[in-house]
Amino acid sequence: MSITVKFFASIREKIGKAEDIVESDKVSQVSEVWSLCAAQPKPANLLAAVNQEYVTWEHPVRDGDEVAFFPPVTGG
Amino acid sequence: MSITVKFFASIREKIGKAEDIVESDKVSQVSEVWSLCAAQPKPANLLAAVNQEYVTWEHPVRDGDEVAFFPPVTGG
Amino acid sequence: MEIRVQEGVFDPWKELAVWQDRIAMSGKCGATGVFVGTLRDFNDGQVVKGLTLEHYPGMTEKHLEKVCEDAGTRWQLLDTLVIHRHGPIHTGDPIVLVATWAAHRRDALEACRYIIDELKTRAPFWKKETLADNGMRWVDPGS
Amino acid sequence: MEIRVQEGVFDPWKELAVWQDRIAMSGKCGATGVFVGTLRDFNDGQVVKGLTLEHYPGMTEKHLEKVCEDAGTRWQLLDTLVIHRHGPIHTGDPIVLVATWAAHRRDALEACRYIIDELKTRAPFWKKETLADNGMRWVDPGS
Repeated sequence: MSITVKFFASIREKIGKAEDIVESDKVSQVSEVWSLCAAQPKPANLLAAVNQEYVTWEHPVRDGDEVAFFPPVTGG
Repeated sequence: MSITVKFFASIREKIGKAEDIVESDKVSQVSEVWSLCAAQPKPANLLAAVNQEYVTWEHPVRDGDEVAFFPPVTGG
Repeated sequence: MEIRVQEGVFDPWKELAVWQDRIAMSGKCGATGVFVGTLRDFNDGQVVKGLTLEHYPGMTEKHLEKVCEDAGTRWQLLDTLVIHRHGPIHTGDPIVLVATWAAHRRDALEACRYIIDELKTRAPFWKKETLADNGMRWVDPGS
Repeated sequence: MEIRVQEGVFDPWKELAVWQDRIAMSGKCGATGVFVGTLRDFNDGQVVKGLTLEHYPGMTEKHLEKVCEDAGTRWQLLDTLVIHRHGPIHTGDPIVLVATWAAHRRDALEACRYIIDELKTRAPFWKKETLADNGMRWVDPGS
């Protein structure tokens, strides 16, 4: 299974990359995608999206999904 | 004593005049100014102002005052 | 703060562009709140061809100033602009403009809302509509 | 309804003039509510020289659309316009424009307030400020 992972803003800077491709059958939920890509504990206030919808940490992931991690938003 | 009296909008049309000058020592409050000028009962919702401030029906009037009568406002 | 009661048409967006440029220069402005009221062609069940706005010269300006000053004591504002027309008005034309400038959006938006709401209850203006059959009627304050 | 996320500067008043002319022609518009957010030169205790706005292309537009659609189910609106910049922004420049058109002022003003409030919590944008010493910091969502 293949998952595209995106990082934005301060999370992108902390992780040191903007995008990652996960090719693994061992990930079944968002939290496992983070652990695999980030190699560091989940920051406080981290937000996650799957296919551009906000999701919880336990949300399932499927082949072809786009998963994103970012800090609280500050637009407007 | 001399009081300038103004009428606006539907009240002006009902009374048939835009302005009146009351020269009388017999008026001491707004209601008496109305009775003297209008010669008809006070309409429901009639508003009154003395010197361009909203006042009650019993508000006193003095020499030189500007008294105005008008319906509820509909600006904006 | 500027209060303007005028008979002729005005272009709200041109007025705002000039004000915005001047206020933006200060670097203190983070939020602009605007309300523009325009004349619809339909009101209270009838087609409206036009409107004549009567006002009480002097009292109008005085009460608009008070409303804006009240807003300035309740919210942190950098500046306030109110333009209100009187006289004959065509459908589609702007009748009133309220604009507020502030550092933060809550102040700008709440003050703008407050000013237009208070203007509607406190400023001595009266609308007389011209209907499709050229009949005229005073606008009901409840409508 | 139009949602535009763009990198370059825009002139909110010119955009609004074009929309207003078009919408006024219908005769149905009685109220326009507008919010413009601009970049201040001071935030959270520090002088700000400029800003870079990062966003999540695709998700941003999707969520702005949802916010505007939600507003359209809660209030009676004739039209809605949202323009939001990304990329580098100078102090004094507009960052965001929200405009709502309606028959009545309550709908226009409440929907405008709702859209900017929801945009701030739901649209994936992130502000990074450049300070006086050229240091940079991500804006705290609480500030």
